[in-house]
Amino acid sequence: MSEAAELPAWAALLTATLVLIGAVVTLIGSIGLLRLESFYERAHAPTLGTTLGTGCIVVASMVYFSVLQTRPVMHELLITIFVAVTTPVTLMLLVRAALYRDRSEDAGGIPGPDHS
Amino acid sequence: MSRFADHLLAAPIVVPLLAGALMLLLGERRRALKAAISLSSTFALVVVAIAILHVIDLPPNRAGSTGVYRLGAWPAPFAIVLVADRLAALMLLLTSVLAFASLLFSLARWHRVGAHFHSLFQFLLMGLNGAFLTGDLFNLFVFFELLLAASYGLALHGSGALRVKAGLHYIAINLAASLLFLVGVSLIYGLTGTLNMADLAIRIPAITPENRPLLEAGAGILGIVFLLKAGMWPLCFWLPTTYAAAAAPVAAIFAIMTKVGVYIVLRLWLLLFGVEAGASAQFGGDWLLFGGMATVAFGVIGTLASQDLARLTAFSVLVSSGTVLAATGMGQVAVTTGALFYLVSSTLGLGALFLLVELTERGREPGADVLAVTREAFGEEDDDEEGEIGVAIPATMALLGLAFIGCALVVAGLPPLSGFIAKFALLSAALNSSGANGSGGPISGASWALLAMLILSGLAALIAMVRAGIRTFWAAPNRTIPRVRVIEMAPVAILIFLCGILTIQAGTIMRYMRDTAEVLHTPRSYIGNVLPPSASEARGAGRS
Amino acid sequence: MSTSVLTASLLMAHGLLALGMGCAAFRMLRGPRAQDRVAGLDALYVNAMLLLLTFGIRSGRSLYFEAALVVAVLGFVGTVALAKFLLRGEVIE
Amino acid sequence: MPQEMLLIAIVMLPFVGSCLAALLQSNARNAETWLAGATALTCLVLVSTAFPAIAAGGIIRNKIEWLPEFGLDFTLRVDGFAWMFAVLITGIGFLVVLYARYYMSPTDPVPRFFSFLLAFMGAMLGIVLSGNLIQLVFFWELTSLFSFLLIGYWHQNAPARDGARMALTVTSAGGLCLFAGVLLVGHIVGTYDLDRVLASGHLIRSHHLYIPTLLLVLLGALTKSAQFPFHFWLPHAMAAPTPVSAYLHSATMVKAGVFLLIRLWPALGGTDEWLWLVGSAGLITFILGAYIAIFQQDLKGLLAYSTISHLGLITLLIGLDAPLGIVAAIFHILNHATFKASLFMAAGIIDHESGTRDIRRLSGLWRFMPVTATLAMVAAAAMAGVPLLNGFLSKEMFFAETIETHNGSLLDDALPYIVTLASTCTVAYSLRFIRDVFFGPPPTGLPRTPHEPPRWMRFPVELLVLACLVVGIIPSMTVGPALDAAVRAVLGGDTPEYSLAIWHGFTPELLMSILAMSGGVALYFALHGYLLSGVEGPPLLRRLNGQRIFERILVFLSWRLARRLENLLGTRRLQPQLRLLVGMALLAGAAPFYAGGFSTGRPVSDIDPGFALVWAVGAACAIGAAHLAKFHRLAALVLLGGAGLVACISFVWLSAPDLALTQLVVETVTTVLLLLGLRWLPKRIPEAGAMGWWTQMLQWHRARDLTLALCAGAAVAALAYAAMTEPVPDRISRFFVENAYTQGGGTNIVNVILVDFRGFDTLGEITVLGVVALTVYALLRRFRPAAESVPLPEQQRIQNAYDDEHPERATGDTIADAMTIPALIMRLMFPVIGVVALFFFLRGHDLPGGGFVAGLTMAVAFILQYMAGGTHWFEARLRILPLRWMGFGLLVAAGTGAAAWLFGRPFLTSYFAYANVPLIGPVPLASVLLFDLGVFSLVVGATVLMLIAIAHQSVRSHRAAPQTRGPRPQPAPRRMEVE
Amino acid sequence: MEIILALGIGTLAGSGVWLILRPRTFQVIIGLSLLSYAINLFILAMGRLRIGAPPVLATRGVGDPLLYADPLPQALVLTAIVISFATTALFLVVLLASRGLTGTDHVDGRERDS
Amino acid sequence: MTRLLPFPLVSAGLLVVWLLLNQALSVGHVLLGSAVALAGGWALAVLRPPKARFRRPAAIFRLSSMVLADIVRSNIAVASIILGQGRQKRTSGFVHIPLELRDPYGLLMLACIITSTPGTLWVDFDPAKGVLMIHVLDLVDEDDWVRTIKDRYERPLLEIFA
Ligand code: NA
Ligand code: NA
Repeated sequence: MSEAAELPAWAALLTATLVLIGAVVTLIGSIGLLRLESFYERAHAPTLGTTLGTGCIVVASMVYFSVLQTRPVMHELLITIFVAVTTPVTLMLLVRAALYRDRSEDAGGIPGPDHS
Repeated sequence: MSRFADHLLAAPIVVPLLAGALMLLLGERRRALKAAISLSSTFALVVVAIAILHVIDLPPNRAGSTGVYRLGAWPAPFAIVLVADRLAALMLLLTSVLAFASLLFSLARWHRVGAHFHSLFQFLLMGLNGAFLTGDLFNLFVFFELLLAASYGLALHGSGALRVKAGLHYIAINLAASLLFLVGVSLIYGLTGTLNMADLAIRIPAITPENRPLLEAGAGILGIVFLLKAGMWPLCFWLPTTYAAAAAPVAAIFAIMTKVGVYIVLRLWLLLFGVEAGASAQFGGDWLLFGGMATVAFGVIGTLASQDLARLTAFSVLVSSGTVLAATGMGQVAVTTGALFYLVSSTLGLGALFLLVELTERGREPGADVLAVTREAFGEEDDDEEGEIGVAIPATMALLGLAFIGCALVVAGLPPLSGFIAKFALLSAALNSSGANGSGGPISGASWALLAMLILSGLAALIAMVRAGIRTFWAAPNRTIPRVRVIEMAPVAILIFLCGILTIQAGTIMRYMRDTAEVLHTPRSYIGNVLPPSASEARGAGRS
Repeated sequence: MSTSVLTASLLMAHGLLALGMGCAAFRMLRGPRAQDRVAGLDALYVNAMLLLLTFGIRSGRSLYFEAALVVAVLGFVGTVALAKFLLRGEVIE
Repeated sequence: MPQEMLLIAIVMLPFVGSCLAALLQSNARNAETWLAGATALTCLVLVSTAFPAIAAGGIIRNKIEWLPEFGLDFTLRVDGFAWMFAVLITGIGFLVVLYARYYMSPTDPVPRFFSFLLAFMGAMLGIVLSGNLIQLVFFWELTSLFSFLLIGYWHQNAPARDGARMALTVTSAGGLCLFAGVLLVGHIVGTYDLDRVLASGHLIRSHHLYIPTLLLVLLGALTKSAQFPFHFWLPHAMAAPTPVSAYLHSATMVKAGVFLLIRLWPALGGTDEWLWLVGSAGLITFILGAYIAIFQQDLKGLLAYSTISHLGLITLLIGLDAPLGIVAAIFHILNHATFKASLFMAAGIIDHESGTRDIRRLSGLWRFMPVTATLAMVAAAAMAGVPLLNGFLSKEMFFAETIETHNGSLLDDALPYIVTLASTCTVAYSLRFIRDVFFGPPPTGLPRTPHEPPRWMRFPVELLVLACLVVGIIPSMTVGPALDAAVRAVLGGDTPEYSLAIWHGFTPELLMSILAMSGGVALYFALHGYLLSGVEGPPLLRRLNGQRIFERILVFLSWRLARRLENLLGTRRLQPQLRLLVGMALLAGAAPFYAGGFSTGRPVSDIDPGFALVWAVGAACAIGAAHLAKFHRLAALVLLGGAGLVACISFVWLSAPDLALTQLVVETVTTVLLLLGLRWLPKRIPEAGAMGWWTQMLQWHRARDLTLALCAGAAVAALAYAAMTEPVPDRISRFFVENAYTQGGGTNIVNVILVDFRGFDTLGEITVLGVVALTVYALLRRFRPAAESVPLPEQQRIQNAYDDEHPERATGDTIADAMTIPALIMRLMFPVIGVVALFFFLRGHDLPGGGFVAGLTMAVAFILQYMAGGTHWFEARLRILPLRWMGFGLLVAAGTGAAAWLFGRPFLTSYFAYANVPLIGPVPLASVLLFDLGVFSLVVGATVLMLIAIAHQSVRSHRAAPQTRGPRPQPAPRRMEVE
Repeated sequence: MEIILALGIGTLAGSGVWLILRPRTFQVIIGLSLLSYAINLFILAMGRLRIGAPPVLATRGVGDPLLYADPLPQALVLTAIVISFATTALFLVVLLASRGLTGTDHVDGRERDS
Repeated sequence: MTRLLPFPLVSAGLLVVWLLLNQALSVGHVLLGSAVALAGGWALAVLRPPKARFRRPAAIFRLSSMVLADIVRSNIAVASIILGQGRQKRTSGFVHIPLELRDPYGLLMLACIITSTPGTLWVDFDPAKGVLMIHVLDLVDEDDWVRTIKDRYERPLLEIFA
């Protein structure tokens, strides 16, 4: 926190805004996890955090550190890339697992494997 | 100490580490080579231990000689030091001798029964030696974990339902205890700011009264951990089952494991809470005394109640460690002297007995059926396990019987082996606080209790051993004579022979023990050697 | 002024993200199905990662980046294992 | 031979002979006899040569330093009393050896017998020649041991085993008491040296510990001598071969007890306590033994009770506490040894030649073995105290001594009548021994036809009977000098005048003898009919079986009670043990505050709401995990991950980025690990409707555990809070902060500590990891899954079944479809994660990271591929050989440390320098990097080994599935490739 | 902050202790894991709480101990983490073996008779 | 070339990752990074993943920006659904989309796009039939979704991955 004082106002405000937006979006996603009704609906919710939430905060971090260290700080980008690449894996597998579990238990509203 | 001798102190840890690591690179089938490496490493440890003992015991500065090895050449209270005083040197030698015997025994059969026996064995030795040598509280934790981890592996060596069931308890309890260890160590660090044992001894008297309960809580929790390892009642119930279930050579080397707990109690309690510890002096001494006695009582009950020889032996381990704990709790140099002698004697005797039990019970091994089931399931892996179990050597039963008598005598504390001398020394010291030339003054209640305890435990051990011995050797005329190999009898004979040597050379050995006890009870020389005054002035400075 | 705005917003972000963790934790606790719990854990990881990033901004040192990076790179492994377990009954076939 | 060496030779020779005897062939009866006989005879000769030196009251001593710190020296000391015993031991020992040559059957393994016998002889000599009380106890216990082995010689017989065990138990217990008593003597006197103890009688008797000391010593002596109430073991020891009985249970071992009483009489005797304790024990034993002996139907049983009785007599004499009593006691010891040994041998001959020892079956043997009969008659007469035989002389002395007034009590006055009555019994059983065996009609139905024994088997009996006669007729010329020397050695200046003549005139004691003699004859004939009726054991006391009482008590104490107590005081269950551990730790942690009070300092930092919220989540996860772990394992696992994540966040918050990093990676690996294990655990469904007291029991257990858990949590929290708020002490870590860069060459202080300042910890820690991996591997090679875990998991069966139902699909298509895209991504992540691992590895010394995190990250990369493609798929492409990684890692780490030796520096001394590489600039070259490489390599190897070892079980388990289910297409069984 | 951390550690420890006293092996292993989290934090706490002062030297030179959190407990925690990871793995395998050999996941290798 | 650099794009990516991680563009790091990238390529080659065939980098760029915009828009849409739930009726459901795309990397990209866009969820793809099943949070018209996916995402991907 000690070094935050050296930051120009625009950067501070930009960072603040981005961080807040990111946090709010992520929170909304989490609330979705809480409020949506079925598993398949709830599975959509965290995507808010992994996309816009992460994006905003990563950019905020990049802006903040770049200004602070007066050089381009880019490594936060890696986080976005890795999150974007790995989220599909977890979601695909998880939803598929849910699908198979529901099918084997004949839960209602789940299209069977032979649907075409 | 010479430079060569200086580096000698690291050898008990580095040698088994290198041997164990090297054997990881060798394939499963190269057992002969592994056995050779393991045996040479263990033999080297015996030699090293003798050398260290020799250096420590060298005149003229006999009583106060302590070897200090500053790892990484960093100054003492900050980084880790290895400290070899008389007690550590003694334990090193005891460990290596017992290890050599166990290893030799295992070469007949046991080392083929599971994977990586030799590596595990070497790592166990590394852990044991490290625990004996280290002068740092947290490093002690690490070596404790190492020796425990290796002991888990060895306790499970050979698998089977019995071992696994016992191992599960053993591991669960020790894992919980390890966590307590961490609580204790970190609490002590948080209050004193140091981990070095000698430094702690300096800082503890200066702790403020507000902090003292916290420090004592930390020390108490640590104490619980060590007493658990030492097998103090009521924290000892895991021990008989685990030891009885373990493979013979493993159980034999385990005979030293409770002694690690006892060793740490001797080392730390006398160093940190000796007479010079200020307000905390003698903290917990009564607990040691009464806990030790309760342990002996429970051990005695267990020996009497045991149906099989292995369990009986395991309970005798409790009696042994309870005796040393109680004797330590009396806090007198002469009693500690006797306790040290007793420790060595009973460890050798119990080690021999554990080996022997397996030989005598060989005809009717209870785990055999379990092994058979496993073999059926995964046949091709254990094909050569049975192999050449042995040619029956002539007069096997007579030799086994003789060895059994020897072990029983050591364990029960009867003449002519060292058990008697040990009990005599303990009792003589307890009754006459300064050797035999006591003035006939009053005898403390603790001494009476110790007297009663040793006499009764000896009697109980005798009754139990006789019962078991008769059942094993006399009452079964038609039993098949176990097929025993010379390589299995030899270690037993060596250990019993050593007990005989202890008896004959009692004078010389007891002198060493007395010097050891004196150094333990007046740790100033230990502290002075680890933290020489010149170095403590230059504390801020790094290595030269 | 701008500094205090930033500070306040970071503190607020901590709070919001922690609340988000709370929501995720609720899902982990309540289920009802195993997949809900796993999804909750995954969301918890994402929230935690963002929390670590904002903490890095707040501290002004980039020493905390690696922790966030580890969540990004390896956080999914646990979830994958859990999902695989649900899907197949074992993690490695 | 110098006299000092002489003593050592006397004690050592039997032991040497014992070792040699053990080495001979098992059928070498003659060689054994020669060896043992020569040993005994040599000892006898050596002992004899010492007589001139001790005859005049001299003492030969030899002291070898043994344990000077504790006042134990190996001291051999012979005076007249010890000399007499030594002669007895060696002389009768020689005769017994000779006798045993003919007694033992050719099928008996004789080396054992003679070896033990000689060792016993040595131990016995050790007792009598000890000049140090501890040393005496040392040999005392040895005699118990060897007598045990000798009694149990025919251990195939249950009575031999039981008799041996009982003898050992009783005498060893007594020996231990003696040990304690001797220790107390040492405590009082300040030495264990016999001479100084004997000279300190006054000091001992006036000491406040006199009574316990006396009691303990007496317990030792009376058990050994089979005195009431410890007499019961002796008859059962008759299961031993007869030579053993003749030697141990008449001449030597049982005499050790009375030896000790007489030996210590100057130090302990002369008090009322002595008189009452020793005297009454002796008196009761004397009467009881004599009474029971009459009713024995076994020859050896009769002799055994007779021995008990005679030892009681001797004890009574000692207990009378008068010098003349001691004289009589010593004399009777000598006499009893001669006639009782010969009687035992005679009984052995009868047994040997006729095949039975049952008095009821024996009869009229005079006709078949007149010489033996004559010898036995003379010996029995000596036992009965017939004049002209040695027994008469000492009995006269005894009677005379009972008439003397000692303390004037009622008992003292009644004593002459009582002993006369007892002597009547003695005469009666002696007569019975003669008449029922040798006279009367010829025996019928004996196992063998009796005849005289071999010449040399009878020889010892002849010699001993001759001694009885000679001593009985010309006592002063034969045993006079020896007895005198013995008496003087004990009594010293107090030696009274005594006369060894046969005829002292018409004295009261003569009257007593006549009364006893005639009464005995009358008693015998009165009881004759009753005795022939064949009932074993004495009337009145038949139900009172000492042995059975002893066995009952022993079994109760040492078995039933012990087992009950073990169950009460111990447990074999895990939960109580953990409960105890937690409870004890709580106690140890809380007790100091009870005394010192609980106080805390002031918190240093303000509460951050974000942190509080995060911890609310953490706490919820922890409690949730605790709640769900029984029935919802996966949920518990997920919640555990949540709690771990909160811990990671705390690490970050509290300035520990390295910890957060490590914990995060460990989290991941642990999750995979536990999931791998979950497959092998049984399904657990909440059981409905457990009820009744069992439920309540459960409730009570749960309430108790909950209390314990709450207390533990509160205690840990309180300790943590109190310690955190205390002022910071001067910490050794100051040194690390100051020197991390200047001397350690790194800016990440934690890493410098790990690889340099405290690299030794790290070395140990990675070894732990390696060891655990090895254990896991070894254990899993023997892994046997539970039956219901063996088949494929339900999910796979359903999915495979679906594939099988559809002709266009191949088995496994479902999962292949599901995994196509995720697996591709996971594959692509492989090099990426590797790069991240390398990144962590290289920067660790300066920034968060290091070998451990790197290694774990790398391991995760491997595991991810296993998850993506399965075991077969991955191992077809890449073999990791984790054991190599581990071995390499450990060797590199240890080798880096050991390399410092080459430069004469201590183990693990680090080195670093910058190398200037063109284009790139200075590149740090640090030995710690190499060390860290070792860490990295080991961590990769160990982690992968553990995970793969578990994963392999899925592949392995199928082939272990019961074959009865019919063939199934299975992957070929393959060993785990890790080497 | 101290109070929050202390309560957090207490909750973890309490939950862990509750679990290790349960009869099922899986409960015990989860309990041990929770306990080890608690203990790791406890060790860290013994170095006192510092926020925003990671022990990474900001300048290459002699470090000022006042500027940095105590690095030693962190090093200890790292060692403890590794060891508890290892032992967790070991315990898992032993409980699996026990389950396989005894047929139950009860910690005593057999169901208690009721 | 393929032996040395079996996956040039992956290796290039790894180099970028390395440089980003180290936040350095020094010669040393470029050299080290290149070595790392090469080794990474070989490591990947060991696992034998399918070979990728890329064309038309411009299309990639266009697709990316479109996806980014979609993601932001969907974020807002889903956020409003979450916050506004209860006030309006909304149905969610599964949609089946027949695909022509078969290239694994193309499918991979599509999966990433669909999962990364809030409101749509990749559920199942049957390679034999070529039918993709997705889950849609706010399902108004099934055919509308089929069209959107095919037009907006599948076609560009078909261009990129032949
Ligand atoms: Na099919
Ligand atoms: Na999506």
